[in-house]
Amino acid sequence: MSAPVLQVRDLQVRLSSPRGVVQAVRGVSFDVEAGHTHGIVGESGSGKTTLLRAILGLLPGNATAGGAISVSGRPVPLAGGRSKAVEGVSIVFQEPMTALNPVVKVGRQISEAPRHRLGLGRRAARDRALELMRQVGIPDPARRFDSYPHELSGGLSQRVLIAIALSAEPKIILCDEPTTALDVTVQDQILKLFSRISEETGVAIVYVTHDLAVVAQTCRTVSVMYAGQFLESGTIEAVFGQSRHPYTLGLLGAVPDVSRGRTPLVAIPGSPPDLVNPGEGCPFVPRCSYARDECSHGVFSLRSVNHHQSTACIRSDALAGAS
Amino acid sequence: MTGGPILEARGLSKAFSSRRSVGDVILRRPAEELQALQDVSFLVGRGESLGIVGESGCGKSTLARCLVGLYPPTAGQTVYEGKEFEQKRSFSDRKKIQIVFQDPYSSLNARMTIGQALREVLRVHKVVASGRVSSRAVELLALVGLDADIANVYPRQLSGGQRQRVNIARALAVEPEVLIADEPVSALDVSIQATVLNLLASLRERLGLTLILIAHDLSVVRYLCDRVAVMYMGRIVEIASTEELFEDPRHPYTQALLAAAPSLERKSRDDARSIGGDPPSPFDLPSGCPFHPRCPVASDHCTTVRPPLEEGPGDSLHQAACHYAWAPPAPHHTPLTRGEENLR
Amino acid sequence: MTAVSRSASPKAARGRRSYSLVIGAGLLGVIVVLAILAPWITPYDPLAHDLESILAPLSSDHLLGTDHLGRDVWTRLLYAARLDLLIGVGAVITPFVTGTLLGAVAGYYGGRIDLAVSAATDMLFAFPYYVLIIALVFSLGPGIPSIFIAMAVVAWVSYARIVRGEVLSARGQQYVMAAKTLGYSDLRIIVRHILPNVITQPVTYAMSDIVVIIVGVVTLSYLGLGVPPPTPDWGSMIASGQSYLTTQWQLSTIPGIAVVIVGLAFSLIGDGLTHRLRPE
Amino acid sequence: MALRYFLRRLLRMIPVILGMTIIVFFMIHLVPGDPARTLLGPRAPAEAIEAFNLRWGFDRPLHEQFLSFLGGLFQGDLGTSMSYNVPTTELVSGRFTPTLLLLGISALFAMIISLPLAVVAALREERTPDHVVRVIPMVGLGLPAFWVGILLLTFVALNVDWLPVGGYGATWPDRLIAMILPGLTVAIGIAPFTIRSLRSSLIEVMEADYIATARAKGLAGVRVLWAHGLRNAVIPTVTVLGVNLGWLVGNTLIVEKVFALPGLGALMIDAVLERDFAVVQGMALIFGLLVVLVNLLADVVRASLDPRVQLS
Repeated sequence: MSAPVLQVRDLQVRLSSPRGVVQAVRGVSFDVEAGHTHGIVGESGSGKTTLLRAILGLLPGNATAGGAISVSGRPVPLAGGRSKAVEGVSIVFQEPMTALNPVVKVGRQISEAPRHRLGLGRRAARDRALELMRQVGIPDPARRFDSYPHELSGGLSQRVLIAIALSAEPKIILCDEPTTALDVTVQDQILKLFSRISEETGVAIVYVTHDLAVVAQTCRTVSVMYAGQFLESGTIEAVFGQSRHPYTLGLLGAVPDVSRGRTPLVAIPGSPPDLVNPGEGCPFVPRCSYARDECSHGVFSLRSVNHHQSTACIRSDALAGAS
Repeated sequence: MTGGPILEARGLSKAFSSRRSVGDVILRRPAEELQALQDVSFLVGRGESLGIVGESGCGKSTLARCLVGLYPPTAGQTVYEGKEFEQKRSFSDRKKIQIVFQDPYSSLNARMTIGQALREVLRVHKVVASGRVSSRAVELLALVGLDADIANVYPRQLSGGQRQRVNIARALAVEPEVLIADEPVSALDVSIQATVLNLLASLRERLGLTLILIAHDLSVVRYLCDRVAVMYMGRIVEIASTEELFEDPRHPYTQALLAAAPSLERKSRDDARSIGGDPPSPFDLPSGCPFHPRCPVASDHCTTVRPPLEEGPGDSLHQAACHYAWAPPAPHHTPLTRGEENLR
Repeated sequence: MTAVSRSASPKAARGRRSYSLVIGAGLLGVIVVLAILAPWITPYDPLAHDLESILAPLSSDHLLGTDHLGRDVWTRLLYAARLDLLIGVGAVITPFVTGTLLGAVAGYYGGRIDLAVSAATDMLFAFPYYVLIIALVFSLGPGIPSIFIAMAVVAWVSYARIVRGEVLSARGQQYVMAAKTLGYSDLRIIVRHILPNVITQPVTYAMSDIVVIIVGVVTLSYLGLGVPPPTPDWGSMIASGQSYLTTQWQLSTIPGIAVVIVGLAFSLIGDGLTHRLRPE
Repeated sequence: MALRYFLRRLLRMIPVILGMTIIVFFMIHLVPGDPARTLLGPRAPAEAIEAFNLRWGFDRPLHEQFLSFLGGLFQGDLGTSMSYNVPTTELVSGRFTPTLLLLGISALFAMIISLPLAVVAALREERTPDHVVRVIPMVGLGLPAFWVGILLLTFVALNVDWLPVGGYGATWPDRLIAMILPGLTVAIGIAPFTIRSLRSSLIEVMEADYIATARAKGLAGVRVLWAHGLRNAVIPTVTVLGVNLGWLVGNTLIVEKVFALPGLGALMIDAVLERDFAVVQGMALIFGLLVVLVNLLADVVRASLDPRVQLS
């Protein structure tokens, strides 16, 4: 096993707000190796976006963070505010239209990092940009170089964004719901592009989404995030096939799937906890049908149940046969 | 189709034109036109649930808004129990079809409590005697599984799922026979979606509602609908019973949609059927079959002649608008050559 | 998206802005009380000449000195506040109502009505504010009624523009579409549903409009087109004090500062209201 | 593309200008009462009034008067001054330069004042510098331009040797120096709008995803702010400047009077005070046209900054 490019250890992020301190990320640890694609599944408010911002070194000014993040062995500064972006980490956002600067030609946006950070000359930077555009499947790059973002379709914009992400020669690309705003047929193309890129360049991908099916299609491993914590982690087959956490099981039973017909859906009752005063114990307790008294006390963190999988549920044995 | 037909779309078309400025009017410059909906026809049976799927910009929301009378169609009619609605729908006709919108956050008036919103509908339509308005409002809340004390609360104090229930309750307040749900769960968190979908299913059963479900998500339609229509660039390209459509799609676009839809269970992808390119601009539709620039089986014929929506042999309920839907292309058929753009 | 990280700032802002509402209202309250109680606060008559004490410096007798006719500046300042505030607040009402209604109708119905209202606002808006006001006052003749009419003719345009834009975007919102599908009448939709949701904008704009009107009245008076002398008004006070500015700095400076303080009070109130009235 | 956009904007101005002409004419003519009485005084003899009406065409029906006014306009005739008995156009010539110069310099000053303040406020949002900057527009809105002008004249110009106490120089360097205080006065009037707009759009822009994209590229903070932040934030401010041009130009009117600049504004105010009917009418129209033209300029600037504009 090669050394992981991304290591996150016991990451804690608190965001101050007038209501109190929001504990957005509560003790998250994981590794991603080069060439791997790791999925993080969570609902809105689960802390997944804050987690990505922390890895990028772009936490907002009202954040305080603890724990450690390192990229290729070098630590990422966690101090809140305007820490310089971590070299080697790129991001692809959900809305390609808002993630591209509307008044700058797309070619210039792609060649900017090669020119101003990697120190290439004007010509060389342009050539590099054209090469990247070809790599992400933008037809007729020389013509598209001078386009403005509003002249491109959603799919093409997302390709441009991926080219920008690649332009800084990253070790890791973070993807924040990169296909949620796209049509299904275009989403399919972009997902394939991600797999090709990770194969060709060996870049590691962290793919954050709420869509279980997308993760199942793209990732090798997955973590399920809830209330700022990872509740379950492991290979796709293990986590989605033999889940060992009631929340994962609940999600799997609550979303309709194209391949399944009318298998009745079972909704998860209740709603996620308030992260201002989350209290101790397992965060899923109020919504969990397996919960016992002991679930409401103590600290819950991932422990491995087998080679492929770890869970935060202390009653995972009871679930072994449930899925 | 369950029961007889209750609602029919008869050749519905809707074009939008851009706003014209004073200068444009003086110069007699025509507005730009966008054909959002073109010649859409279908029948919905009483108590049936029909799904309408397609990608963004395919005209499905425009269709919903034409059906409820929000937009007057540029051509065609909405026929209800055999009678055409008038262009400007009458007060009592408005009640018959109701709609639940996608965005639970903007579909409620932020300045009214939930109770005020519900009582307003009941009063305006005189659904119940004025003394019964408040208790009926509480009954409606109970119908969608909400507590009575929700009535005193403003929308901002509710979660997305709760708001969507309120929207459903408000739509049901006028006792419509047809309920249209326009992307009812796409703005909701995944763990909440099931509660709203299950609510729609159970209401349909309990109240004998006819349901038209608009969605971009095939899985939602498959879960809830008896029949499904697939739309592309303002037209219906295929319509069939849910089972038929998912098991034996005939239109290459439907096939591509199904192939592209991510699923938990299917790990190996059906690459042969997936398509490249983006949907064309609605201002500048391709000639012939609107799908031909992206279609893997298109021929020269498809670039000039638009295929009509035709029934399959022996199955009058399965219709597709493709020259090759029921008769595969001849062996010497050469697919269109096209640029790199469409291949990758 | 960044929901978690961003939820922090608007609420913080809300707390602080209520602060600005309190300060603004307090400031305005003090000014209004002083203006109302003017006859009891000062022993002088704002119009009475006192040739014994012309251009008197600040003293305990004359808090802010006297002007070139020996009138007590502090007294005139208070009486001017009565008039200028009354004109400012009074002149805002008619344009607020007409502009809001016209804008709402134009935005909601679109079509020809909208074309007409938009054309009118575009054309009136093209004239510089002071050019319009001055031309109108010129043809109506100087005086307070002319000022009222001129302000009403000019100011409705801003309200119509603001409300039209807001209504136009509200018309595309789903709560309005929902109201339409429920068969509500246009009147009900505009009055009960749209206006309560868009009224914040014209209301907060009215606060700054009051300031603009007061500054306008003061400017007209300075030019000799506004409040006719000897009625006390901040503008004519500044004008008459201008010649003595190098020796008696307070004559022109103090009335100007009064205008600025009133302006600040209304701006603070407007700023606070923006956030207090926001539905979410 | 740019040229077509410009031409289209130009075409769209025609009905606006026509409408403005109507407004100006009727604003002056629909006044209650008799202009001759207003002008000559209530005790003027009847013959004088009749002669006056004949001389200025007030005896003719209103629509005829309007048509002859319009006809005159097409021949470049703005009417004849009642006080000087010369064509208004003659009075106007030579008065454009000071006004345009003042406008340009004020717009420049407004940007110079606004830019650093807005940047400081936006980058320190909700902290002390921001609170201070946020109060500036609130104070600025209530500042009467003439009062600021008077104070600057008395307390600055009188104490600084090289600044003239009003008036307009004979040579270009003198003229530019003469514009400093008036320009500053007008700029203080417009700055509340631009500071507020620039601050809020900069805050919005700096929270946009594309700023995060730019940061994630590893670019230096200054480059992100300049190439990605300000370039976008300035666009709405140009619009705000354009929309508030009426305010800006209106302030020059007053400021020209205070600083004794021989510009269009001073001419109009003098005409008002002398009750010179025709000149007031002509000047109102000229000012309207001026605003429309400068607005067009603002639109062209915006179009050159924002590639999305030309589409709409």
